[in-house]
Amino acid sequence: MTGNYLSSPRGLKSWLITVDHKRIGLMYLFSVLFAFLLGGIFAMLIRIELLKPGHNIMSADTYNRVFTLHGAIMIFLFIIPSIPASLGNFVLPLMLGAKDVAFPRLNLASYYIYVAGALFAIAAMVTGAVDTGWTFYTPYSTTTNGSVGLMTFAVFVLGFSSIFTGINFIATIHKLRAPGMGWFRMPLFAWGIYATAIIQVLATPVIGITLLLIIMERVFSVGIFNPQLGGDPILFQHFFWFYSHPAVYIMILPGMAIISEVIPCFSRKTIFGYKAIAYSSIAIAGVSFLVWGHHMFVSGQSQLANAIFSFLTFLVAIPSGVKVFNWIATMYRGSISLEAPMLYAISFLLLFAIGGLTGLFLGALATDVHLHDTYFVVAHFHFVMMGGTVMAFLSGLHYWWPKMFGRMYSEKWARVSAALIFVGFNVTFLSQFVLGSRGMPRRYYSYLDQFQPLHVFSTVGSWVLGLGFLIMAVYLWASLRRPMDAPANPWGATGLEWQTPSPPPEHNFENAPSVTRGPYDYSSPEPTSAEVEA
Amino acid sequence: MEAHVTPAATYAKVLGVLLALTVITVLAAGFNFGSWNVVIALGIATIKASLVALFFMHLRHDKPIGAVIFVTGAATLGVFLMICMLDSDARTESAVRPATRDAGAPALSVGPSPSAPERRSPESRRLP
Amino acid sequence: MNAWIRSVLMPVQGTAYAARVDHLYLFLIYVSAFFFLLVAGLTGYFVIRYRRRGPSDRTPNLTHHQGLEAAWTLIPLALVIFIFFWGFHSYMDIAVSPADALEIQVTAKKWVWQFEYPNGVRTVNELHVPLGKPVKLVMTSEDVIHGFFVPSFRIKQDVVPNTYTQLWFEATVPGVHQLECTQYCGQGHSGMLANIYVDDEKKYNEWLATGGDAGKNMPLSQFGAMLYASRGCRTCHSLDGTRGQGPSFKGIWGHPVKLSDGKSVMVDENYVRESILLPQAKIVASFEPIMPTFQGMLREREIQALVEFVKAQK
Amino acid sequence: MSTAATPHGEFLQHHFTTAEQQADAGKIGMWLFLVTEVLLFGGLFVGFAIMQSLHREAFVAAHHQLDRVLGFINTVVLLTSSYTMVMAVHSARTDRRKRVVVYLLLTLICAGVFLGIKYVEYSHKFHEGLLPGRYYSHKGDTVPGQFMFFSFYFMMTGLHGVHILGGMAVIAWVLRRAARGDFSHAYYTPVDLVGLYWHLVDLIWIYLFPLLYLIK
Repeated sequence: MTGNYLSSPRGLKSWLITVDHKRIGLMYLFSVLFAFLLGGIFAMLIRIELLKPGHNIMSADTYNRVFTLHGAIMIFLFIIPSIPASLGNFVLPLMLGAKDVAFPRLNLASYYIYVAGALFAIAAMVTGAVDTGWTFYTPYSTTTNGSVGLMTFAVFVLGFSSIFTGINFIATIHKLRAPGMGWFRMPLFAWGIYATAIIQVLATPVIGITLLLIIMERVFSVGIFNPQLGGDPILFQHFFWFYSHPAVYIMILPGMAIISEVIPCFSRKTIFGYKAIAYSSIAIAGVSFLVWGHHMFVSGQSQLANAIFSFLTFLVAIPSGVKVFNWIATMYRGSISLEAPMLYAISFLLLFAIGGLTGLFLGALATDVHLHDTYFVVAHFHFVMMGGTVMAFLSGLHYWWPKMFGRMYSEKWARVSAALIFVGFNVTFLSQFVLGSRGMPRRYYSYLDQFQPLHVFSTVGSWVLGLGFLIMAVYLWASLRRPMDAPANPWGATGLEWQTPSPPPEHNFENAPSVTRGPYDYSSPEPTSAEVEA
Repeated sequence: MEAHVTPAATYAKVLGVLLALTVITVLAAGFNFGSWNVVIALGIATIKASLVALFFMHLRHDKPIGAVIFVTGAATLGVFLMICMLDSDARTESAVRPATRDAGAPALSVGPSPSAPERRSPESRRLP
Repeated sequence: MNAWIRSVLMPVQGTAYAARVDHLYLFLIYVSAFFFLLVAGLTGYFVIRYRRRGPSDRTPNLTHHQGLEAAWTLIPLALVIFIFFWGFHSYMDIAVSPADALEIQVTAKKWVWQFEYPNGVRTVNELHVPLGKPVKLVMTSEDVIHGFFVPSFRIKQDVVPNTYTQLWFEATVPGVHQLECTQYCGQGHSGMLANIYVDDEKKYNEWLATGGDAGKNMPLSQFGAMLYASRGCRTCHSLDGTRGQGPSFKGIWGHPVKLSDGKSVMVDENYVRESILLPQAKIVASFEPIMPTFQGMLREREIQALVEFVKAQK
Repeated sequence: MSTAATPHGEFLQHHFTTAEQQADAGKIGMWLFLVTEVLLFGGLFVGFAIMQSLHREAFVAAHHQLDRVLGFINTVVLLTSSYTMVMAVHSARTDRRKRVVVYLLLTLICAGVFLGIKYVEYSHKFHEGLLPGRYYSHKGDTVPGQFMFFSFYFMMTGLHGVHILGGMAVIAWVLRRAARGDFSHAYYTPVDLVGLYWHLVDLIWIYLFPLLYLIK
């Protein structure tokens, strides 16, 4: 056996110019984790400032910048690239039995464009920052001071990174599946990534042009979004949400994709309703383009559009519900063990259920009018994004960690941290549903005294949450200092990525695999979906 | 690699049709067809675009995946355009807009303006 | 049970419409509770009942079940369509205002609410409405987008520059209700609050006839303190020396302040008065010229009261 | 795995098995990229459509400032360049290597002419004070709001012009490779993909021309 991908070829330069999807995946992983840390620090600062009404640790002006940076960093630098570009990059070609993605150099370009975008964002941060909120609503964003131009340009650049990843994955899934792997023998992770990539390709260019228009508006006063010049600020919201609503599915679909891998593995049972889960991913991608107007129910959008968008919004609940029921049915009569990946998967199920169900309140017109722009929306969004995507990301991270680094982590500490994160998360955000229902608007620097007890509750929750992540950082770091002892297939999983050593060799497989059976063949005597040809 | 190689003469014919359609669209712009003006201009443009896509971009004889991707993209744009138009029309029909201040060169101050026109003097607030 | 849930989760029902919204809200609470318990219950039960007993566990090869899958697709579909119609139906109640509604003009700007009544009375950050009468608000903004939100009425509408948006309600609970800005609008966003006073018609008419001169019988400094809180001064000018969007009032009286053009000016009656009416005339160094003018919105006695109030901030 | 089994295996990357697989992947990638271009321009088209419906008279009045003849000539030039581009691809497929070079060169020249005419148009507009947004200083407007037409005119033709420039760069790149003799019926993916991109740039102009120059 030749060396693994981590050690050969050697040297920093070999990493910087690598076109190996595994290495690019790792570089993405560490970059998004750094972004997560940065966004997380801003989140903690927000919660501390909100401990009591009025000035605590920062001025209103600083607060506005901090919550904007929290949102922009978490969304554009962390959660959009998190699963697809890091875990997806690493795992997808392995799962398909391919040697690499279709366009390895484009993949590397995507990473460096991400880095460039991040540098622009940091430049925006240090040159006056941005106080618009991550939504950049006009005319506020076109009239306020600060580095709005630089920040929007950063997001524009990051969009290209996302588009290139999407193009790469679609071409890879179409053309590089191992011999014998038909569309319906693909792991569901690949289906989820495929649906995600469709949205990345179709929606991202629109945010690109929207942000360019903001820059144009600031530099030239072109007028399109400026009400004083005959433009239409509500049109900006259409432009923005045409991308940003599908974008939340760019964030959640890969999470769902991970859950579809982890639950069968730790239940040691065939996935229930494979085709339903696969098609529901595509259905979500399709419907996601038709519901953006539910962000605009009180914006002054026409009532006709409100009615249409409300109806279409409810349709998107169905494929999500189908997935949840299928995952639960997969556990029925399984052989369930609760290692860290499965703990996070179960956290995902419970928290995503709450996130999804509270979406019903926001889809229905009458209740949305009351709850719009309140903490209820903040809580709903965090349940779906953090309770959903981040839990799934952590599940996938723990699931594939041995594959990526060839080392196991401390299972005991992983469980402690999973428990702390679950409890801390609920304390932080369940209270915000109540705050929102009672009329606490979002993006408030200060608030009425009556809301204080729940804010204190929420802030204390954020400390528990932070402690959970701190523990995770420690035991994951510690695992990297251990000898490489992870077996090729520590969880007894099917799927081609487990048929190669941990960590995999430079070109993924010693021998090109071919597939003769469906995925998730856990019910057969031999837990393997593929035979490796000699 | 693809079985079908389009003869060079076909490309020349397509170019001829494209040029002819360009002349037609300019000529048509000389007449006023009322609300049909836009439909005619964009209709001709769409015919031209289809010719370019089908022949020059080989969608007619290539594997269908390219066409599927392209049509999906165009349809997405169509949805975007239609819903934005629908909402814009519905809003402008129902709403009365305050006078647009877009005469000539754009006014640039958008922030809170110190010279906000006064609607009433303080005295007039008191009723008899 | 219902009343208890409502009292924990929702503010007072200040309109009949609020009660209708709360019906749907409660229904959704029950639906959510049901499905959440279903998901959590099944997950918990399966995790315990089917826990791994050993490496040789065998599991059945259950791949799909058409009846089950149809059920969990179609039943939720029917349910969400039902919810859509319910939400839409209730929403139509506030979509169109009654023809006989009392019309009040609302102008939002950073970071105050201005109201103008049919007889020309104008108020800042306080809206007076009669009890049990439909009130229609015609709203526009002078700068960025703001959001008009009254939690106890369950109504909300963005206020957009260069466009009139509308909103109507019929208050059924007398007393003070909170109005909040819900569309992020900058530094003073969280201070852009106002009170809505719901009074019976007689009291409302009396108030309207006197032009809302509430401080008529108050001593000047006390009246000034009230205006400081109600007219939005508080949003930007602190009393304890904290730097806000505008200079703090603490200890400025009788001292010179440095202006942005390098000159300085003595804080006296004339300077404070000028700063209220022509705020752009003299800007204190290191502050932005962002204060809106109050010309035409304050009575002479109100200005005097505010001057007295500033004078009192040692 | 051996790459020597196919002719021109030197262009087959290690992670593909056959040249056809590589070419197909390239095409899928290119079409996806073109779709992103369609939606990027699409945003401007949607903005134009809505602003035009809100300020119809201003837009009609403003568009009279454009020179239809120059617009027409540019359309002809661009359509012709599309033809020469497709002939370059055709020549590569039929192994006429010299012609590939000639047709690519012709395409490049057409692109240059297009930009030259655009330069004439732009400098005329600048001279008249028909500049985007706040720099608009044209005298004698009859309808208020005409500046917004020119905001869109410059954004749309400007973005399109940037794409022409990008197209010229990649055409020059395949031209160099064609001159080196890289392309044949077995391997012509780069010419093919650059061709697809160039036709898309043409296709966008096909819509821009009537929308900007001929609206009523």
